[in-house]
Amino acid sequence: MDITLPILILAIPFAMFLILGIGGVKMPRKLAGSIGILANGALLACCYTVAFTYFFSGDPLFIIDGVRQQYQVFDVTWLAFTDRLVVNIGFLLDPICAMMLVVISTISFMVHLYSWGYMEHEPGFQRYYAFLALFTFSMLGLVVATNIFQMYIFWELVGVSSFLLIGFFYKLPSAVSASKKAFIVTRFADLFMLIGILVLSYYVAQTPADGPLGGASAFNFLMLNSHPTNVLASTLGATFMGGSVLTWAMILIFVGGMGKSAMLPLHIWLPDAMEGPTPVSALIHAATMVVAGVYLVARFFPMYCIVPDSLTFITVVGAITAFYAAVVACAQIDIKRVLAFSTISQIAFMMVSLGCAYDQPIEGVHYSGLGYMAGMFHLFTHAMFKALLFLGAGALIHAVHSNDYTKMGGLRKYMPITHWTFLIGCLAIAGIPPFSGFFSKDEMLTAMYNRDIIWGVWMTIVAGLTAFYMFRIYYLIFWWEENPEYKHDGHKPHDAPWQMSLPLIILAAVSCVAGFIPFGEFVTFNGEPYHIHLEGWVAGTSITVAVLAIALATVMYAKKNPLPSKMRQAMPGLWMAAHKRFYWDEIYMFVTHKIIFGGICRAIAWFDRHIIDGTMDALAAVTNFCSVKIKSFQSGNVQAYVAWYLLGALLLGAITWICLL
Amino acid sequence: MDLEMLWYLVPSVIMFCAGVFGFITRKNTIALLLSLELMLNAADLNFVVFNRYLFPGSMEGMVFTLFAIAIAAAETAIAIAIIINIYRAVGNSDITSAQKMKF
Amino acid sequence: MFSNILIWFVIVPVIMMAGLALCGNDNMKAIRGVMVTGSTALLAMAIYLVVAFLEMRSAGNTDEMLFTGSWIWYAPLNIHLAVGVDGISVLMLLLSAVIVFAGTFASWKISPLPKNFFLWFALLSTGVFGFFISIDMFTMFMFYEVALIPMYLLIGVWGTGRKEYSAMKLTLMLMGGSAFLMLGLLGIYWHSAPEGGTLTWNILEISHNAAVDPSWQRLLFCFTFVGFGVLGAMFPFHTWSPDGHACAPTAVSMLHAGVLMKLGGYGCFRIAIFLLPQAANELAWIFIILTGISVVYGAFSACVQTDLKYINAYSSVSHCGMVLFAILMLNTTAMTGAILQMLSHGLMTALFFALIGMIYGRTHTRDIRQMGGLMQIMPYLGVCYMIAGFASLGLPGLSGFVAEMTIFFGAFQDADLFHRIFVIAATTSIVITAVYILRVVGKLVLGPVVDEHHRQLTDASWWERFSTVTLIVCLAGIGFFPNWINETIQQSFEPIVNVLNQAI
Amino acid sequence: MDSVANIILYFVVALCIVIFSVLTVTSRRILRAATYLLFVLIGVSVFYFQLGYQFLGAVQIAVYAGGIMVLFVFAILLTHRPDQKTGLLEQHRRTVGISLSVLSCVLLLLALFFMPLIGGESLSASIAAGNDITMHDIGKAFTGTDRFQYLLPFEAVSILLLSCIIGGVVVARKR
Repeated sequence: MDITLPILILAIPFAMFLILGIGGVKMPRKLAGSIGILANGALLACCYTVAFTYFFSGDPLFIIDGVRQQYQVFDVTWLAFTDRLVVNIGFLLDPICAMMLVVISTISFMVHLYSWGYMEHEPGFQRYYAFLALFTFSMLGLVVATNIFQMYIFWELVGVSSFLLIGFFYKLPSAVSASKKAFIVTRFADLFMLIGILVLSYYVAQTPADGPLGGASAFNFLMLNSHPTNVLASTLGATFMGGSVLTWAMILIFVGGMGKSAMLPLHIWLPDAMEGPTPVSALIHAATMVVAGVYLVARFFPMYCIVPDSLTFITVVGAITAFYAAVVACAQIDIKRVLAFSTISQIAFMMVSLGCAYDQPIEGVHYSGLGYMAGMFHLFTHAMFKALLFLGAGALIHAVHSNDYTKMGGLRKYMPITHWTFLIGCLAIAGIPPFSGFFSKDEMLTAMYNRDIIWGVWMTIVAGLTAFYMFRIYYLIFWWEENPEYKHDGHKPHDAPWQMSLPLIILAAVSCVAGFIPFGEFVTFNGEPYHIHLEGWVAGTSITVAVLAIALATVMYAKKNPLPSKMRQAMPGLWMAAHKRFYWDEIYMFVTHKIIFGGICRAIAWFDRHIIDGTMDALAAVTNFCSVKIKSFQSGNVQAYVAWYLLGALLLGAITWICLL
Repeated sequence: MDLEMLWYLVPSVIMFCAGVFGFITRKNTIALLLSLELMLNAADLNFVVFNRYLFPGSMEGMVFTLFAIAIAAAETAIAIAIIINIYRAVGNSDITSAQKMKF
Repeated sequence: MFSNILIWFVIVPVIMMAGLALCGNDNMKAIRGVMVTGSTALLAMAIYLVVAFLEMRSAGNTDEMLFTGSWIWYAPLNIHLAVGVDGISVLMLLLSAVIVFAGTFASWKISPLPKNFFLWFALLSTGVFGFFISIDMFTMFMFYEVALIPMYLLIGVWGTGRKEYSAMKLTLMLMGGSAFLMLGLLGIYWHSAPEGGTLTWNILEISHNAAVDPSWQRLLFCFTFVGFGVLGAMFPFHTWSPDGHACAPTAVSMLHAGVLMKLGGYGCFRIAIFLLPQAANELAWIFIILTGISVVYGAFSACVQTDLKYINAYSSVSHCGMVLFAILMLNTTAMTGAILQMLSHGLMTALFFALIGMIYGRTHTRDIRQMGGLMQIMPYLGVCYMIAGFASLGLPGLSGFVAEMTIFFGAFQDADLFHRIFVIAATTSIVITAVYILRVVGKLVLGPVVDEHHRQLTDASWWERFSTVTLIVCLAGIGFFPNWINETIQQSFEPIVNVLNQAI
Repeated sequence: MDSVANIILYFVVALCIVIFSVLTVTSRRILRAATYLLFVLIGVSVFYFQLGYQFLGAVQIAVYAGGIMVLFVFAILLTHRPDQKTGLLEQHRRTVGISLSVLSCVLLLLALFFMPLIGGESLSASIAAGNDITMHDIGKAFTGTDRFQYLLPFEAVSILLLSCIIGGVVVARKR
């Protein structure tokens, strides 16, 4: 395959970053914006061409006998630690990568376009586009990574672009602290990922150079994924605290994914990250970066399968997170926070789905890897409708100048486009056919029921909660009671300009039809096509639950009524706890500020200044003290000198004599 | 009865110790110088005596004494010049009054 | 003698000093002219040297040291002026040249006594260059001392704050270190001829003869490692670093943190480990503990400091601790990482100190509580500070990441529990580094403007831009294309690691 | 076997030296102390003569007794009233001085008497063993550069004396 397009995919956004980052200050904002959007359009074309070529060309590089192949377009050495541990930078083309290329470039383009309207009056417009380009570059580099280390490199880069974009309004202390929090929490998770990579690569590099794991790179996905048993064998049965070393390595690597994908207990940064501009939330914190954890697990799926304990871990973490986030989302006021927790919940859904995709036949039916396909499908659909919801929220915030639903209400009359697109998004995420979310969620639930009925029931409840809280904010924003302030002239909210509405309409259209894509034909865990068919009872259950939840939301929130506040008063503790996100932030604040900063850091700094430095100063003081004492011998009194001299001479003489005797 | 080397060394020792005593206890700078001359002479005498008894064939001890005498003369001259200066400055020649240049 | 390019690295600074001596006391044009010409010449020579070195290597020259030369200096003690470079010293020379170059521009408006400042500055660089070209322990030590002494005056006269105290503390502690070092070097010298041959100071000869008696090696290893370790800010001998850096003028901080602290790390492997391999294998654990503590301890200390320079000084303790830590892992990869870390830390800290100097020159405070929102006032400096910060916390694409990763992957090759624990402890420093860097960036660069008077301040001038851009380009250069440097260093470590492996 | 006259001379001179040196340092009238010192110096020169170093004895009398003592006397006359007694130091200083000097004297004498000394033969034998030192020999010793010749120290001393003269003039000059 020609490598021009893959190189362009990485080069265009990076070049944009440099051009807009260095030269942007001197550019008029219109120029900078149009350069950004045009370049992104070119990028979109490249990505679509590559993905299209991969899926439909039928080239034997990509598909052999109906089985999709993984293909390294290029893979060049970047840094060689040892003969075996070589870091390459490359471009791996396979189904999930091609799918991600489509998702990233689409959402990125939508966001670029949308920002043209949304960010029009913000200072630093050029900088904003530069950062978007940097993010796009890093995210594309992450998904095309040929090896875990390349992924780690771009993993860090998306972290920093996320930091820069969350802190875009850098004059606001809240934005600065949110960006710091996001970076440090994900960095903390990345530490575990790094240790995981260290462990994994250490054992792989220990294998014989001519074995199946030989060759230059112990990081390579293709090599590791095609020989998971050899990798397991390379650890020679080494165990640590009851688990095999490989299990630990894979769990540690997954912890990195937990950080990026905001799984419990590392989720605390994502709600705060909503301080960033809303289009950024749509791009990074809903559609692309936060699914990096899911992508990581999918990318390493054969390796996770070889150590099923790690998949169980993923499932448990995902299930707890999904439920937790769904409950919290029911009690948030800030609409972006609701969407953030909804994102956490949905990503956790994908995680559970991946965790349940373990290749295991049940009752004779081979559901191998259904969860994998379903998780990826949901990743795809979720990216579309969640970006839609965020961009819709952005349009609302743009109109109302507030993030809280208490300042909204009854907006459907004023903002019809936003209303309808938002409704489509809500229906999609609630899992109502024929919108896209229904199909992907149904497949996921099927996979979970197949794995274990507990996961199925648990996640069905989460799905019900999802439908409830989404329609809760939908009603509170668009129905409920009209905010009296709208009556005043000049405050009348209205639909956003076309740059913002167009992406909403496109994404809404995609959300309507994406469910009919035969996704199983394109992405499965082993490349063989899988024909999606609806499991009747699963679909029935989930639709019933969703409809019931929507009905409950309608009863409670469609019109202004005292029911919600009654419920709130009925369970004040629960509501407060959920509203405060079960006090996770407070716990973290306590641990970081009181224990780490106040305890460890201050203690060490004190120790350094007083004990270590004090010792040095004390040495100097002792020397000084002694010299002051000795100084008085040098009195300038010659007679005293003679006396001392004589005494010394006498002593020496006496000693000599005694020795001679 | 022979005049042995020891015989000459004993007065020399007493001279030296008298000089030491004088140097430590006297207050007057000229007295200090006198004590110094005593000690120097004791040392000179020793040089000569050792030269005579131990190395009668050579004359290094004597030559050394000659130099010592010359240098003692120079030293005394300068010292007395300084003492007179001190006297001019403070009105007496006590060593306790010449402490301004200490440190 | 003068046909050897290496000698010119010492001669050029001396010529610079002579030129400065001829300048008028306040003739800034002439002084700057001399300094810029000299430092540009040094930079050009260093680049030429790197290119020539790589050409010779690729032409198949596999000698341990290239460009060697040796001239007798004091025959009775067999002291030579022996020079030679391998890949590591070549890169260190390049680093020094870059930092001297950037330092010249960073101290464009130094006052008072500009001429004397640059005189001492040139003397300092003489010492630094001399150290890196030497392969004779005696001249190495001599140049080391030459580099240390000007520091006292440079801090004591041109510094800020408690400068006399800090200058004295720095000088005394480093001198204390070099006393140990002297003992160690003398010991190696006296044991340099096992079968009664001529005693020698030449590093290569001593190593080829495998000369030093194993029973003596332990003591000498401790002496030399501690001696160089003091300069490398090894715990608990690091406290000169915060005070010294805090009080030093900009260019001196740059050169000191950027190059002089690297002398410590360089000496550690070039002398302590290369010449005393048995002891290195046996006793590395002691120093692994100390340097491991340095890494984490420096990072934690940096978290609560409020003075910008203190933060960077503690950060240097952490990063330089990482250098020594990696060297002690005694394998090629980790040691390569150590050199990369030296280069990276040198450039990055130089950039940091340059920026802090520029900010201090405007706001007249280094307390982060009294500043804020500099991005709105001086965006250029703010952006540069963020880049330096990202380099420090190991962002891919800048050199810090490459260095740290090489160290971690190298250090992880030792499979026993002791090493594992310390490696994992050391990796945590990347999180703590992120914490304190972002704390400063968030407070200083971002956020609201704290002091309204600061709004009148100006952004960087052209020479400041020039100085910072030079450093940033180098940082990004290593970060983007690390492999050629990596290979050059790895090649040079082969003989050292071979010696170590034979000594087990 | 030394002649009785020599022995008697020795005892007289030794007694003289011991008594006058003690008097020199104990007398509180400085001019008297100087006079006692003169006697000691003359006694020492007698010893030199007795030991066979006539030139040295002569130099001792000429330089010390003749030159230095005159300087002392001048200085004393310049800085003291005729009946002036010199002041005393504090008591403890004198105690220290006495004890130290007595102690060292005892120690040295003990050492002299109890340590084995070589060269115990008589004075006459020693004088007989050496050559007569003529002025010629001394002159040669001071004007050559060979082994046992002292041109360099001699010149050095002459420069020292010159500088001493200049120094004396400069220091004592009225400002």
